Amino acid sequence: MIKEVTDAPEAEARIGRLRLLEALLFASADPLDEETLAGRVGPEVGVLLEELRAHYAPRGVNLVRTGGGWAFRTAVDLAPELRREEEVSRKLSRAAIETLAIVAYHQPVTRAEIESIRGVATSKGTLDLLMEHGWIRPGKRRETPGRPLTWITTDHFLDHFGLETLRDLPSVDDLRAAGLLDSRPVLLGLGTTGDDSALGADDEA
Amino acid sequence: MIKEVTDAPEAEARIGRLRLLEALLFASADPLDEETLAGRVGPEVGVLLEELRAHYAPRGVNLVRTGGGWAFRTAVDLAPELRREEEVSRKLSRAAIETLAIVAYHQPVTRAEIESIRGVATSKGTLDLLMEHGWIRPGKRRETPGRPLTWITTDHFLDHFGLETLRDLPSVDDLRAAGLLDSRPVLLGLGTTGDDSALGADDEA
Amino acid sequence: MVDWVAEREADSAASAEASPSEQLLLVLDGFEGPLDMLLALGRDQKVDLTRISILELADQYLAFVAEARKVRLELAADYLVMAAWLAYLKSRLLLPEPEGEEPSGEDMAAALAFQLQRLEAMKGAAAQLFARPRLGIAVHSRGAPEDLDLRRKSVYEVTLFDLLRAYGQQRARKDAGVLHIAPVRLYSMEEAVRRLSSLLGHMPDWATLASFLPGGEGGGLLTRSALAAHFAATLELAKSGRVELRQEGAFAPLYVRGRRQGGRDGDISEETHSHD
Repeated sequence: MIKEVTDAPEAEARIGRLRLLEALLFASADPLDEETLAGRVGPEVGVLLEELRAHYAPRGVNLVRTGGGWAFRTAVDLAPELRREEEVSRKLSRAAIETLAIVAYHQPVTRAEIESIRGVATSKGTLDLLMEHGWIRPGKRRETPGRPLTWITTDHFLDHFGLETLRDLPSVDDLRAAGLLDSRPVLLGLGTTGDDSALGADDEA
Repeated sequence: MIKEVTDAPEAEARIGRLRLLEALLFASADPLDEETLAGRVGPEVGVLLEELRAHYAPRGVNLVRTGGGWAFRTAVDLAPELRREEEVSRKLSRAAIETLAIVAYHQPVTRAEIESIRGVATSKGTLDLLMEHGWIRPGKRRETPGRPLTWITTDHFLDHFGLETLRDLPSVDDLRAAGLLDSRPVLLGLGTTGDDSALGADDEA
Repeated sequence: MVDWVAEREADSAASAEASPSEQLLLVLDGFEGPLDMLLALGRDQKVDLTRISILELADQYLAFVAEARKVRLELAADYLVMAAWLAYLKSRLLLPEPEGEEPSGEDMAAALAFQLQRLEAMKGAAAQLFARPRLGIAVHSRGAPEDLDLRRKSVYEVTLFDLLRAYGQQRARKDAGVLHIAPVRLYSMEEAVRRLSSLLGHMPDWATLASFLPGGEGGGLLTRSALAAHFAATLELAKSGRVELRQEGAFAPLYVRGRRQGGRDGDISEETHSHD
C-alpha cells in the first residue's frame, strides 16, 4: 500500500496520516464524513481515502462510501458466512416495506401521495416504525395548500442498504424512464379519506 | 501480504479463509478465542492469525492478542491523536426531552405554561441544562402581570435535529398520522414493549 | 367460483375445509386494499401489465364482489367504492363515448393501468431493496467501536424521533381517558339499502337515483361513496325484485321506483350484474 516516495520525511508524514485515517474509520461503527476526517488528517483526505479504499478492496473488510460518509464494513461476498438473524426487522409488515420503498423512490413524498400510490390509508405504526429504525424523517413542507409534510430517507437508510447515494437505488433509472416515479394525478382516490384536496394540490406541484 | 502459492485453487481457498477471519474479528464485539475461530476457518487458524498480525503490524489498526482471544485495536502509538472525549454521551432525561419538545412546539412559552402542559413542576435544572446545551434560550418577556420570561429554541436546535425551519416540525396531525401520537395508554419506561406491540399490530393490519 | 380464488386456496391447507365466506376472508386477508387485489388479479392475466385488459380485470373484480355479497361478507368501504368505480368504467368502455368534459373511458382505463404498474413497480423496488446485503444482517460494522466522539458537539444523544415521540406521548397522556375514533366517512351499501327501502315506500312513481341521495354535508369522498353505495343498492334491490330501474340511454339519469304488483312496463331495461 505504501508507495515509494523519494522524499523520506514527506513519505513518513503521509504514512502517519494514512494510519491515523485508518484508525479513525476503524474505531467508528458509523460513517464519518470527509469534513470531520479532513479536520484530523488534513485537506488531502480525499486522496488518502481512495488509497485506503483500494488497499481494502480485496480484503475481508472494505472501506465503503455511503451518504456523505465513509465506513469500514465486512465484505458483501462474505454475507452468507456472516449472516445474522434479522434482528433489525424481525417482522416488518408488507405495508412498512412498501411504504419505505415509496419514500425512497418518490421522495420528498407526502402521506397522501404514499396512500394514492398504495391505494390504501397508511396504518398507524408504519411511518413511526420506519422513523424509529432511522430510515426516514420529515422533510420540508410542500408549498401547496395545506402545506403537507413530506418524508425523505436518511443517510442511515443508505448505510443500512449499502447504497452510496440515492442514485444507486435498484432500477431507479429504469423506473424513472418508464414514468413510474411520476406522481401523476390518479382518477380514483382510494384510501385518502378527507385528504383529497391536499392530494390534488400535491400532484400539481 | 498474500504469499505466492503454486497451487492456485488452494491459494484461493486460503485467501477466502483469511478474509473470513478478518471479517469475523472486525465484526465481533468481543475478542474471539482460537477455538471459536477454528470452528469457522479451520484448524490452520494459528498460521492465518499470525499472517494477519504481520500484515496489520505497521498499520493504523493492529491485530492483538488479549486475554484468551484475538481482536483488532487501533494502534497504541496513535492513542494521543485518537484521544476520546472524556464525557461519554449520555441519554437525556425524559423530563428534559419532553420539556424541549414543548418549547419547540409551543414557543414562546413560559415556565408556568410548560408546567401546566406537562402537569408536573419543571425543575430549574431542566431548563438550565437545555440552555447550556444551546438548544433553548430566553425570548421576550410576556407582557402580562409578573412579566414572565419566555423560552424559545435556537438555531443550534434546528441544526441538531436536522430541521431547516421550525415550520418543518411535524404538526400534531402529522404525528397522529405517523403513529407517534398514540391514544393507547403509554407505559412509561416500557418503550420497548410498546414498540413491539405496535409492530405486531402493524403486521395484522 | 372465480378461479384465482381457488388458486390461492391451494396455497393454504387450512382453507380446505373452510366455508365460502371463510375462504373469501382468507383471500381478503392477503391484500393491502382493493388496488393491491386488482394487481393480483392483473398478474393472473399472465400478460405484461402494460397490455393488461382493464375490462377483464373489472369483470373479475366485480365477480369477486358479487361472490362476497352472495355469502354476505361485509367488504370494507374501499372495496365497494372500487367496485362502483369499475362498474362505471366498464359502462364507459362498452358504450359510445358521450360528449362532454369528462375523461374518456380509455383515459380512465389508462390511468388505472398506470396506477397498477406504479404499485407493481414499487413492490418490485421494495423486494430489490430488501434483497440487498443489509447492515447488521449480511454486512457488519465494527463490532467493538472505540467511541472517539469526533463529530458530536453535544454530549447528549437525542434524535428527532426521540423528540417527536416524547411530544406525542406527552400529548397522548394529556388526552388519556378520551378515546378518539375517527368516524368512517364513507357511506356503506347496507346503509344505502336500508335508506332506499324506506324511501321507496314514499315514492309512488319513477324518481332519479340522485334524488335519493342524502344531503351534501361531508362532500368529496363521502358524497362519492354515497352515490356509489346507492347505485350498488339499487342493483341489489332490483336483483331481489324490489325495485325497477330505467335509464333512457348511456349516462342519462337513472330512474328508480318500487316494484309494482302488475307486470313490468315494456320500456324497462333491467340492469343486473349477476354472475352465474
